[in-house]
Amino acid sequence: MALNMVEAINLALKEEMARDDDVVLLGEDVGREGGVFRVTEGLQQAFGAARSIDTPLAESGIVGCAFGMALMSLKPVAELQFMGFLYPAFDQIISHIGRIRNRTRGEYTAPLVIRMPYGGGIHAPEHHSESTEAILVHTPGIKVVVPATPADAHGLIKSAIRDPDPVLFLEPKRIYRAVKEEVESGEHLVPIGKAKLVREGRDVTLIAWGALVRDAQQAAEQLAEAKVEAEILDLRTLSPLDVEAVIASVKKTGRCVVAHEAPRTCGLGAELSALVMEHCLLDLLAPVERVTGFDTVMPLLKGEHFYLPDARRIVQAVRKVMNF
Amino acid sequence: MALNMVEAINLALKEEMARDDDVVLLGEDVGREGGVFRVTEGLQQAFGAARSIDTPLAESGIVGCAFGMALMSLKPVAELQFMGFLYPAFDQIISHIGRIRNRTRGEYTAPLVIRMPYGGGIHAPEHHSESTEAILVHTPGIKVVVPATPADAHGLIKSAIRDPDPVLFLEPKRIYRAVKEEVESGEHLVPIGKAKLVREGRDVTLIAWGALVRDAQQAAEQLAEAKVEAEILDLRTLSPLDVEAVIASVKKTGRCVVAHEAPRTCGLGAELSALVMEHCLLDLLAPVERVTGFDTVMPLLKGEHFYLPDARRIVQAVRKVMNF
Amino acid sequence: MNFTDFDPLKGERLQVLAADGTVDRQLLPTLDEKTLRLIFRRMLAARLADRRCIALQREGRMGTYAPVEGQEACQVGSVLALAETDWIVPSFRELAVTLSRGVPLETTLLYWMGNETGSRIPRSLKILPVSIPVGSHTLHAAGMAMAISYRKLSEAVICYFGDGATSEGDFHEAMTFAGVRRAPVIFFCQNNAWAISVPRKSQCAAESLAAKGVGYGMAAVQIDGNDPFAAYLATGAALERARSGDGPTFIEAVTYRLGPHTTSDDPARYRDHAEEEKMRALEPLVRYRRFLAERSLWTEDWERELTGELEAWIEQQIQKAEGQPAPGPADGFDYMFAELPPHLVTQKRELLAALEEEN
Amino acid sequence: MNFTDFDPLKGERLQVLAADGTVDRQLLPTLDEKTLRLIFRRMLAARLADRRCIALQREGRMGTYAPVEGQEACQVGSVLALAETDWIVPSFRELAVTLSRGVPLETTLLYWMGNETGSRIPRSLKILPVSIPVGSHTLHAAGMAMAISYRKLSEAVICYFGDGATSEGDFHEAMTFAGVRRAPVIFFCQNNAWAISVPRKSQCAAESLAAKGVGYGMAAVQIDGNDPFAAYLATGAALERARSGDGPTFIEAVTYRLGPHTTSDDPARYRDHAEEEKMRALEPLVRYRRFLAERSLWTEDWERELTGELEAWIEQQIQKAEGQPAPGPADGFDYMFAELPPHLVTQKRELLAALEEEN
Ligand SMILES: Cc1ncc(C[n+]2csc(CCOP(=O)(O)OP(=O)(O)O)c2C)c(N)n1
Ligand SMILES: Cc1ncc(C[n+]2csc(CCOP(=O)(O)OP(=O)(O)O)c2C)c(N)n1
Ligand SMILES: [Mg+2]
Ligand SMILES: [Mg+2]
Repeated sequence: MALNMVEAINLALKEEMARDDDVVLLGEDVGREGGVFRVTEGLQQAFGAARSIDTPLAESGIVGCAFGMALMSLKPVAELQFMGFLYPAFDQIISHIGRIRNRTRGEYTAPLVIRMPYGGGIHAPEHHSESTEAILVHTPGIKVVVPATPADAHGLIKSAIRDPDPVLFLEPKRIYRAVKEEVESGEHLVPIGKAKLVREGRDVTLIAWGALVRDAQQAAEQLAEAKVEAEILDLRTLSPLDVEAVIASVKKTGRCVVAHEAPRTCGLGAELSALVMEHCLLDLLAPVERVTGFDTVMPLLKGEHFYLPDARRIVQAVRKVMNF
Repeated sequence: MALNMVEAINLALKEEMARDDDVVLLGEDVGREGGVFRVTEGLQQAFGAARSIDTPLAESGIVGCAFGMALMSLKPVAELQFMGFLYPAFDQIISHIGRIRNRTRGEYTAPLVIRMPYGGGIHAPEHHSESTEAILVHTPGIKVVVPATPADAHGLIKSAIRDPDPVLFLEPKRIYRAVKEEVESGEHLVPIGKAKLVREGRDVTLIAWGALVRDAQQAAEQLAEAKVEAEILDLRTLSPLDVEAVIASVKKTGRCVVAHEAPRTCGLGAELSALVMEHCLLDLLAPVERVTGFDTVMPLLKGEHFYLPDARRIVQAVRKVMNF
Repeated sequence: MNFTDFDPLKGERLQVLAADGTVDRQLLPTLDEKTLRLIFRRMLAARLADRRCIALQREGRMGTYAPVEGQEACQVGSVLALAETDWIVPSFRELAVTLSRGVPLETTLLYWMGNETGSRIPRSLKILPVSIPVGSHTLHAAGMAMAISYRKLSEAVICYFGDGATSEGDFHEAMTFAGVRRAPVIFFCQNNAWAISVPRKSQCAAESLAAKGVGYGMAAVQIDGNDPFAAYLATGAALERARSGDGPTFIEAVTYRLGPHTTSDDPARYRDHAEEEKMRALEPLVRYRRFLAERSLWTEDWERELTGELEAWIEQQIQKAEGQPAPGPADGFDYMFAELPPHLVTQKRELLAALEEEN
Repeated sequence: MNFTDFDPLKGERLQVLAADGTVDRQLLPTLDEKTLRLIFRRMLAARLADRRCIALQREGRMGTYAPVEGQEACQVGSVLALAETDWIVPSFRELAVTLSRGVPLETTLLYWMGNETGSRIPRSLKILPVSIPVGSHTLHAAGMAMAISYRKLSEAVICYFGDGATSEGDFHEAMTFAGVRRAPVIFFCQNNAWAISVPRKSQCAAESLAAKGVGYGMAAVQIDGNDPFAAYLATGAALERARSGDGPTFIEAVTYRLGPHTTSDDPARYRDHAEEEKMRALEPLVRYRRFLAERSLWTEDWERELTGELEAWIEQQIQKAEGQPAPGPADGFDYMFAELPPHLVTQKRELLAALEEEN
């Protein structure tokens, strides 16, 4: 089937709910409405209101209750309406969800998924465009996954639901409906923790995830015209990082550009940059370049284009590392 | 006066409250009790219950109300009892406090301070020992300050209170009472945004803040015996970073070790490492080493010593960069 | 108006103006004709501007917008009771509030058009900009009221939010803090029956939201939210409490969102058109027109004239807003701190250089 | 026991056993002598173990500890009403709860001694470990109860927390979710008059915390928290509601923390000794002793014997706890995920190597 990312996640949720009665959806407007982005469309109709729960408007409540359900061995899939509304739930994530297996020495676990649309580029209102994945990556005990294509979204959310540990699943809403792609239904699982080599190249490694993978691809095409062959890694999992894949690529190319929408300082780009230096210093032909959002408030829609990294800025960064 | 850090902050608060009626304290147990660490001791008695407010037990409430007070041009100094209880208030910080000046184009500002004890090493209960400064440093629109000595604590909190922008003031509780130091009372201000060169050396730059500055000093002494001269930078302000001071030192020494208690991945060490590479790649004789907490849950007291970086681990890291 | 006369725990609700335009003469506040007409004018202005906003969004001239249609009465009525020195803390659906307070329509348009200038509302107007994170701003109102107490001023604060917002932890903490501190704040809940697709009853199991008041030791009342007089009276009584040191009040105004949640929303997905039809019969303008007509304060001609006048003003405000320059690349940096820190100096320089190069 | 007979909004409070040891015969539950004595035994066990914990902390053999003295009655009474299949979600001051549920004292000691094994309580005991972040665990209880509903089981969940916890947003959201979902959960608030140094009245302006129930559409009752029978009855009635699909119940047990907040706390800084003296006269063991003696179920000799037996058991549990190996360096890594991810493999290896080198 050719599906866009919304449809692909919807299909995966449907398949997992059919496969396993313990999978229960909850969140604001996920039930009757099918989610403001329609990711859970039709699932309440198909599986009943007890399995696709329209909750009160309270994010800590959604995540804290999902945790309680997970303690009872359900596999809740909670939706936060936008990443900008993750923060009221952050305490439950950092103080409980990420800790329970360790603190009880495995007696209790939290096999849950928290989904949320994230990122900019759709001219959304204030607070609806931010990317704060680094905060989650800094949080011990959780996994953080970001798909960049419909097929990966399908295979990754299924893996996330089946994962015995908590997974934060960030959906790049800019590309929710950007492309359709052939998606294998059924037992098509994409492993968590493995980056994807999207494009091979010898000159520079571009690391991206989510919506920016497409920008990296555009950049690579432009660069190819100038005879610069970029290799692209789509991280897919941000925590735990596929450090091996990063090292292998940078050791080959000797140059690295990381792109993310989040603010620069203490973003995931910093971690990747540090890792690259730690493992590949002697292979490096130039410092790792970070193409990121600024350390400012994300502008409202009229200023969004100043803020968001794009192919142009990636190309610029590549030029810089090529000419170091 | 020779004061420890608790006394130094207490003195500074007292002086600022005497100087400016708009300075109001609020938090759990800050009033009658004077705070669980006694940092606000005697201030309710001196200035009245309206200026040192015992709030209900609710962190988002404390910070959200402090923000409301700041909007009315008061200068609230809110206390969070431990950094482990910062998270319920994080939404107010990232969604409102860090944004208000920008989103209103300067019409409204948030001249407030949020103080909290942080870090490990005092055998405190679960959730009482974490260091998540990187999350704050990643948050646009706020400043993050950490003193490492009583005199700096005094001068920095005064600057924080007078700062026209919001300041998160992290107090390394391990050294709250560790040393007494001569503290100048009165108009003794330590500038925000400036690191302190604690020790000069030619071989390696040690970057630390808070309690670990002392461990860095111990390490430097041990290293000196082995004829390795370490330079120590106490960052003092974590956001905005004193990048200039970092670059100047690493350009001189060619080697750098960063130490922090927080988990390694996406910690502030990563940012410093990335910055150093960006600015000093050609001066670097070895990759920047990070001496950090692990990407695990902070252990309870019996395992704390496995987790916390110390002089021994710093020395080890220096050996590594010296022998790269 | 006496709060004890309308006990939410007994299911009582304050209503002055019924849907059929009749009034409870005992309760009717004494307002002069000019004011009675002003109420209509303000409600109509909001209604017309609101519909124009939706159209602008459809035409791609504005971003997502949250319409107010159906909720004009409680917004206009409550603001009418305020003094100019009282502070207003709105949520995101308060077009009738901001217009009543005197915020230029141009400014509000700019906000929804995605220009930060739309949140730069002069301090002197004593109204905060839109707050998107649901419920979070109730704490700001509580804190502002605490500052007012601290300064021993006679101002008060009114905070607007929806039924859904009452589920958020921040709302609870705001009510708790305000209650304990006896802060001069009015929590004005517009229960418009829906929080996007979630009906009021799925938000909370209590019979009424006003029932929450007792749990915070706070006066609370449920009012007909489509009745501007009820809002005016309840707000006035709450202000009296605030100014005399009796602390906060919770007002639940039962109203209805006649339009979509925002311009991105399709209510047909979650509610019957029949419900909307039923609620339309109860909406504020219809009943208020009847009330005015009964007093010979309304004619079709007058409304036509007024409409023309307001529409011209709206167009002019739209033109002004569309004539405003978009925020420039430097703006995002220059307002981050009182003084631009070095890393932002660098980032700003890089952006400006890159844009230069591009052109 | 009927909740409507004890309306918190009328200031009513359920009490069966008065401070002088007399009982309300109409309300007294029919419990056999063994059970009546068991209640005493459990309260005494908690009292003795609690005091021993304080001593251990003073001797440096334990970390910070939160004493339960004064609150034994409502803990023992409520657990007595539970079935073994009901889940318990404690806060951090529930020694009498954990002992009553059968959690080995050794385990609880290990927790406060700073050993993670102390939170590894077998799932079969159906009690979660300590939760430190105040109020946050009320949501877990709500979610667990939602899971029980989903699975159509007849289990219920009881969640313990303090008066201070009711100010947290999470408490509000837990009450809201449980109310709307009609989840089989009992919110058991031990109002022990203080949250560290903050008195109950500074926490919330409501007359009683139980008054909050109505705002969530939830049955709520205030009980004498130093009366085990009141706790037993209220919990039993709440369980009945839970099991018959009537949803959650809020119980406010009015009790008193006789000791310090934790071993780090000095109550003399914030409350008069006279208050403590006054409250000591109302404490549970004194009155329960009188009650038993009245029925010839208590003698000094019996208590002396019981005390000896319990003290021996406590010493043995301490020895067992102190005999447990401290957590090793690998433990912190091995339980982070079902499968150790590569970066933790590296970090673990580095730590183990460094420790090796050290020795
Ligand atoms: C914290 C938070 N969560 C979710 C959202 C997304 N959202 C925006 S409005 C809304 C519903 C609000 O309902 P209500 O409080 O009743 O106000 P109304 O929209 O009806 O005026 C939601 C879920 C948000 N803006 N903030
Ligand atoms: C979220 C959070 N904030 C602050 C604290 C610090 N703290 C621990 S116990 C406590 C007081 C709790 O009072 P209450 O809920 O009445 O329970 P009690 O201690 O009286 O049993 C505080 C402030 C905490 N553990 N968690
Ligand atoms: Mg609503
Ligand atoms: Mg208490």
